[in-house]
Amino acid sequence: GGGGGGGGATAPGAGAGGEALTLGFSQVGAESGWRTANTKSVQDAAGAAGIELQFSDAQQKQENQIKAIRSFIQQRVDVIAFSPVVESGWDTVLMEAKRANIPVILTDRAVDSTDTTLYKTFLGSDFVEEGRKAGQWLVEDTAGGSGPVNIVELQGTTGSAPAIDRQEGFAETIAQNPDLKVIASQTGDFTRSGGRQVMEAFLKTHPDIDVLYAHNDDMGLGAIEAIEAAGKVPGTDIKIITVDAVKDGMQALADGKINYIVECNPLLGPQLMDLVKKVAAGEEVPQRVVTEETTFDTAAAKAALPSRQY
Amino acid sequence: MPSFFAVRLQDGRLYGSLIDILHNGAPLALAALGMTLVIATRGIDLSVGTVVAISGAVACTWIASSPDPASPGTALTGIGLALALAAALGAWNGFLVARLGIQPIIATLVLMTAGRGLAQLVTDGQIITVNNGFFAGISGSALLAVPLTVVVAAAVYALVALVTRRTALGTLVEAVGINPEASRLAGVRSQSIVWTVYVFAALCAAVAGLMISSNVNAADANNAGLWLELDAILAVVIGGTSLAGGRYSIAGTLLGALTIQTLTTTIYSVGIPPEVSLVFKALVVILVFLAQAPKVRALMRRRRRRRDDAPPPAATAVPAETAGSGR
Amino acid sequence: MTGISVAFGPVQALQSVDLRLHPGEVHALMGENGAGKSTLIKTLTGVHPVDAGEIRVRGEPVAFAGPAAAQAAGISTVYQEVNLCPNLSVGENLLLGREPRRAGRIDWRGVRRRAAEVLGRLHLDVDPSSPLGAHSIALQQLVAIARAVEVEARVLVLDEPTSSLDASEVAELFRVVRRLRESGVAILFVSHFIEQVFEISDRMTVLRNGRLVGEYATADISRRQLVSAMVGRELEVLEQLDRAPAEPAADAEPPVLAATGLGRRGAIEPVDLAVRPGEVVGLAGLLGSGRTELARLLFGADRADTGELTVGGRPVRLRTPRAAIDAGIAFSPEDRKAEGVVADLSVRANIVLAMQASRGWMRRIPRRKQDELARRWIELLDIRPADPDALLGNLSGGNQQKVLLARWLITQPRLLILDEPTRGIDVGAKAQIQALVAEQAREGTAVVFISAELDEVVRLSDRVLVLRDRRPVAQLAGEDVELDRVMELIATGGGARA
Amino acid sequence: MFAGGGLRYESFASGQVLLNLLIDNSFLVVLAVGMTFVILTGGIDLSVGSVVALSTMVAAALLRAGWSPVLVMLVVLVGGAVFGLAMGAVIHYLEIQPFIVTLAGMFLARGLCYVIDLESIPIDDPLFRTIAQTAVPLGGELFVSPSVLVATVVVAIAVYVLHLTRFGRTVYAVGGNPQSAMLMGLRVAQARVGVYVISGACSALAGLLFTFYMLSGYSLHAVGMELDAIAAVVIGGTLLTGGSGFVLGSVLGVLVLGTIQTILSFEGTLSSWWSRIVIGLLLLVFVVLQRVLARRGVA
Ligand SMILES: Nc1ncnc2c1ncn2[C@@H]1O[C@H](COP(=O)(O)OP(=O)(O)OP(=O)(O)O)[C@@H](O)[C@H]1O
Ligand SMILES: Nc1ncnc2c1ncn2[C@@H]1O[C@H](COP(=O)(O)OP(=O)(O)OP(=O)(O)O)[C@@H](O)[C@H]1O
Ligand SMILES: [Mg+2]
Ligand SMILES: [Mg+2]
Repeated sequence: GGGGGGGGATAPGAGAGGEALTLGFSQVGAESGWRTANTKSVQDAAGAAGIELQFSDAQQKQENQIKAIRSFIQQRVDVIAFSPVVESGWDTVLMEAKRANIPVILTDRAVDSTDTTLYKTFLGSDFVEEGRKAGQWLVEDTAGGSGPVNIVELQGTTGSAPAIDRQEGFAETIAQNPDLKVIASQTGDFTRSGGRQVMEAFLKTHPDIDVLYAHNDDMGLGAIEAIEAAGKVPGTDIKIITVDAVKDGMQALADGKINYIVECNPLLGPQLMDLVKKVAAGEEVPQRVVTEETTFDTAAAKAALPSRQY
Repeated sequence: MPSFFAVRLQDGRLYGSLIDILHNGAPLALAALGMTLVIATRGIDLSVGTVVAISGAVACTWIASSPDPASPGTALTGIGLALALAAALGAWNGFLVARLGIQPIIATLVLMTAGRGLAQLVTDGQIITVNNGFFAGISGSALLAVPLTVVVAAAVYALVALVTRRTALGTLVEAVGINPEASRLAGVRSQSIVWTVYVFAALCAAVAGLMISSNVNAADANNAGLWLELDAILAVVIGGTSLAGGRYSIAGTLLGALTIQTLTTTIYSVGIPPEVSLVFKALVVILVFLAQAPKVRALMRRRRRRRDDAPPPAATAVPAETAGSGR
Repeated sequence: MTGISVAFGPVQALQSVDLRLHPGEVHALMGENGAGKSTLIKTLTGVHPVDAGEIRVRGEPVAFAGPAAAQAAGISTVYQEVNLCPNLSVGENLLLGREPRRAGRIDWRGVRRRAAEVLGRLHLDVDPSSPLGAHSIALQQLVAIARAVEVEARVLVLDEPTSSLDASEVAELFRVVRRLRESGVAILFVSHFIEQVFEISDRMTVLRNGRLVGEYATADISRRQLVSAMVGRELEVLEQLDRAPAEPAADAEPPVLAATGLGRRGAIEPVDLAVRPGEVVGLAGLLGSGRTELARLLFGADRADTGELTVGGRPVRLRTPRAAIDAGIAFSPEDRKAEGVVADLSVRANIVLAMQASRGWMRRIPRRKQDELARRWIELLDIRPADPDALLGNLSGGNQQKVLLARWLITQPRLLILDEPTRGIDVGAKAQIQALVAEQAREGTAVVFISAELDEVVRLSDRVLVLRDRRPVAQLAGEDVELDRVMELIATGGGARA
Repeated sequence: MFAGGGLRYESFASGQVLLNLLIDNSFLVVLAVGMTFVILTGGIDLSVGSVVALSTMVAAALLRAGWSPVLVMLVVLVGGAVFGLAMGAVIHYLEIQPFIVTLAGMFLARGLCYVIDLESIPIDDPLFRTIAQTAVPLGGELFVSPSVLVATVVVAIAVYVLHLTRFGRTVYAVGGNPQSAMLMGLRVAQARVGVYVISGACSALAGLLFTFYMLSGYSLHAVGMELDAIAAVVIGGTLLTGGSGFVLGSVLGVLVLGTIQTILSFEGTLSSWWSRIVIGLLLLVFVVLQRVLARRGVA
């Protein structure tokens, strides 16, 4: 393996055969159900593939992630994978990894390094594309409709990559139809509470909301509570589009409270382990691997729900 | 044209922006109430936000994992568990501060850090959704058309006001905060008072946590109550209580909490873009404090004295100002 | 200073007061507790702004922005309560803000040398690098004086500098003051010790209730005239001063509190002491002789390393003040600012604090009862302003002391430990308090009485325990309790007991 | 604790791991130094984390706009100091509690980040990159980053100022008893405002070090870092009430926090929540340890 055995420093008690690969994985944190599912998928897949996993949680801090990667380098793991907290500022530490001959795989979020040799591949969703898919459904759904459509948007955490990209993709797509207008947009911090509180305020200041676009299911679910409290019927009076497709969201979709969900798949584990084995063996891998993702409407949700794991 | 001030009846419950402020402000008001007493003893409690998360996590996990997740009995047990655990956590803080003599900010930082992990451990990192009518009722039901959250918060305020007024607790808390050594020499059981206020603060936070998770019928261990401690401290200070301990004002804290919530709701309502909302919040906080600062008021008074001699108290100008910016 | 008026809200602390201070004189500022002496001084140095009036220094009108400006203009001040930084060393406190420097940085060796020099001038034997907070309030007071004397100022203001000092320190201080006077410094001096005032001052200004009564040359006025000028009427209580209210000790009764071998390492060596009901036991000794330490051990404020205590014949362990209070012991500490006053609470709340604490927070003393207690003791001790709602921190030093006494007297303790209860109290009130102590004793309370004023100790006590260098030296009882005898023991140690 | 780590993980106790502790925490050291000044006067500065973020943002944005890197550094440092000056002036002259003023400062600085740009801004200025990637050899295989040197100098200056200048002694006096300090005729205003200027400047400097570390500006950088700084100072033995404490203690506090992080990253099997719980517990261990030592010191 690429520079592996050099230090020979596998964690104590590894025991099982000298050839077990070690993967250092630095996770963003545990800030959402999506993220937890993502973590679990990675852990399970590593176990199944017989890869030893060094897991480190960065508590949403880039500096912690950099520290973790440095310590992976020191421990001379075979492959490093991480979900960057933020796009910028990875060059230094990635350079160190490169110097130590440890291949790096990005998951979930990209980095904006101009030097693409710093990492082997990027495995993850395309947030802009997710926004586009959400917008596309709305464009189609309202095609041939009469009069303006008032949209409110629940953004993710201000400044976070998914929030920026999902807003961008959505805005760019609905621009096709001049009737579609975002009349209010506010951050709900990706949380149910935030979604509920912001939606409550929207409902009071804008009596004529037709569509809600939420950057994740959780905010959408919170908003549903607010819509119901206001005496309106979610999914009917106000159409709801969200992103993620976690179990609770799918349930709401199946119940008709949400109209459309763009999937953002957290179960990257198996795909990641394949890539790990390949790069460790020195095989060529594509620069970009997009997660297999789909979209759901009510019927699809009903079908998918029983086998939904997260 | 909907008005910021319009209040109507909807499904037997008052409905309107003002009601939202009260309803959404109730958890903050409660957390700030506990914080007021802690601060009065020269302490500070950074763990309230974490306790919020723990109490929601414990209650929801209990309910969701019980064989009968929809029954009121399950909900009650869950609530009881959450409160009991919170009391224990408060006692833990009290132990570190009163017995071991660790500085409050760092003693409660321990729980602030570890507690969120504890909450995630309980929920296994998932958002636990519950479907329990009784539990949903904590925030969803109303008493005489007033949301239950508002009723509960008001009742706790009234109770604390009564207890601190009718018993000697208020005075003794202040004495401990103003001069701990003199209080000790006067025979005040400062240790048990300190324990009491930390336990009370944790209980308040737990109730706030139940409200927050009932509001969305889910427990979010990672985000529930995040940074709530800062808002609570801010509310206490807006209310005129000094962080140096000693004299405190319960009514002031209530006003402070409502001011903060009004500000938040206003930001959502008038459509201030998220990227400038923090700057806006900062400016309002600065303005509120400038208006309240005794120094500034003295200056204003001196200038005004020449013209007329009845300066309006600045504190009452606060809600008026924020309300005025709603349309 | 002419026509000075200062008001704190509704309280008119000073009204149109004049004060003239000449170079090379010691000028005494006299008045009862709360007359406005400290306020006048703080006005002079720019702590409080004046509402009306004018301050001139050498004919030039000035308005100091604060103590720093006053200091720069050559006015050096010792304020009433010790105002130093307990967290810093003695040496630093002496020189803070004017440390010797070399190449822009503080020359610590120079600081130590200079501090030792200044302390030496007042014949103080303390380690300049020890933290100030570890020392008794008396020593802190001396450090504050040393600090003020250290700058070669043109005006030296001393607000009750001698309140916790004993005779030898006072003598030392006066030596310094005389030397300064000779070199042309103007000295403003506040004290409630009439004798000291007559000993040192050249002229005096008398205030009453914030108003000027008059200016007198010390030589032209008798003690009696001075007191009536301060008080505003003839004062019979003065005559009572000479009456010794000593009651014969009832030897038969078991002691309220008995200590055998009570001691604490580094603070005080083992002491045997028994106090019987109705008995006043005085503790006599010099500054730092360990009186306060002993009192704190008796009250459980500090924990004893050795020895046993019995209360009413039963052995007890006093681990906390609370335990002592439950055993019927009360303790009024010497350092009232740090250990007694709860500044931001009202006079009423301060008076009932100890009583309330022992009842627990559940059983609040009814408001009516609180008012009644507060009113009665405000009247009895003549606390001014006679407003139970005033914040204690806003009262003058002497009045604060009275409130603290009231706090303990209303708990009707079996043993009352008073550490310097008359510190900073004016003549009239001092007599009142002495009478009160005597009366408490007559009613059966045991009293331990500490005062820097030996006179007072001797006059009040049935028995005197003399301490020296934190060791008990002797106990005197009955006829032996006599000023000369006590002084001799303090000075020589006697060698009688161990 | 460190020895324990060394026993448990083979490569833990190597010299470079120790140095990495410094490399990874140099910005926190600088922050803690500034915070020590503030806390010594009995104040507190909650804005430091946000000022760090703002500094990274301003630096990145100005570099993107083509400013010269040296000028950018100057602007950032002066900006931080001015920000601190404004807060200090409000605290002292308008007598508003430091907690609140700096909390408003925290909101303001973070808010300004968003106003500058929501997205992260990469830095590819050659000077910044060079500084970021330079390793200063210490002989053997050991090396440190330039940031460590900067932090060391800052600590040295702070020790000098606190112990050898009148300003420093006034800081202690004000913390011990502000009323007394005023009556003693000390320059209280200078000290009370000054510490916030220092803290502001230190935050900006820490922001620059952070920028070298990250080579990016981002509005969500350093969230909650003020708590780390305060914790470091308090673990280092400084009293929050003011008047007592040492800069070197704060440095030790930073190293304690860093060690906790390092232990965690070496224990690579902890789930996210167990990491948090372990951080809390280790924090507790250190705090209690410090408390016991302090008590023994007094007795
Ligand atoms: N900050 C303040 N706020 C309100 N009242 C005050 C304040 N300071 C002093 N006073 C009042 O002013 C009056 C004069 O007080 P001052 O301290 O000058 O008396 P004093 O003559 O020094 O008495 P003492 O001999 O007891 O020290 C008192 O009635 C006191 O209560
Ligand atoms: N922790 C300490 N470290 C150093 N010296 C101390 C400490 N505690 C007390 N002292 C010194 O011990 C001596 C005894 O103090 P104590 O207060 O009992 O004296 P005292 O007889 O009450 O005299 P006075 O109250 O008049 O100063 C004092 O000189 C004091 O400075
Ligand atoms: Mg006075
Ligand atoms: Mg004494």
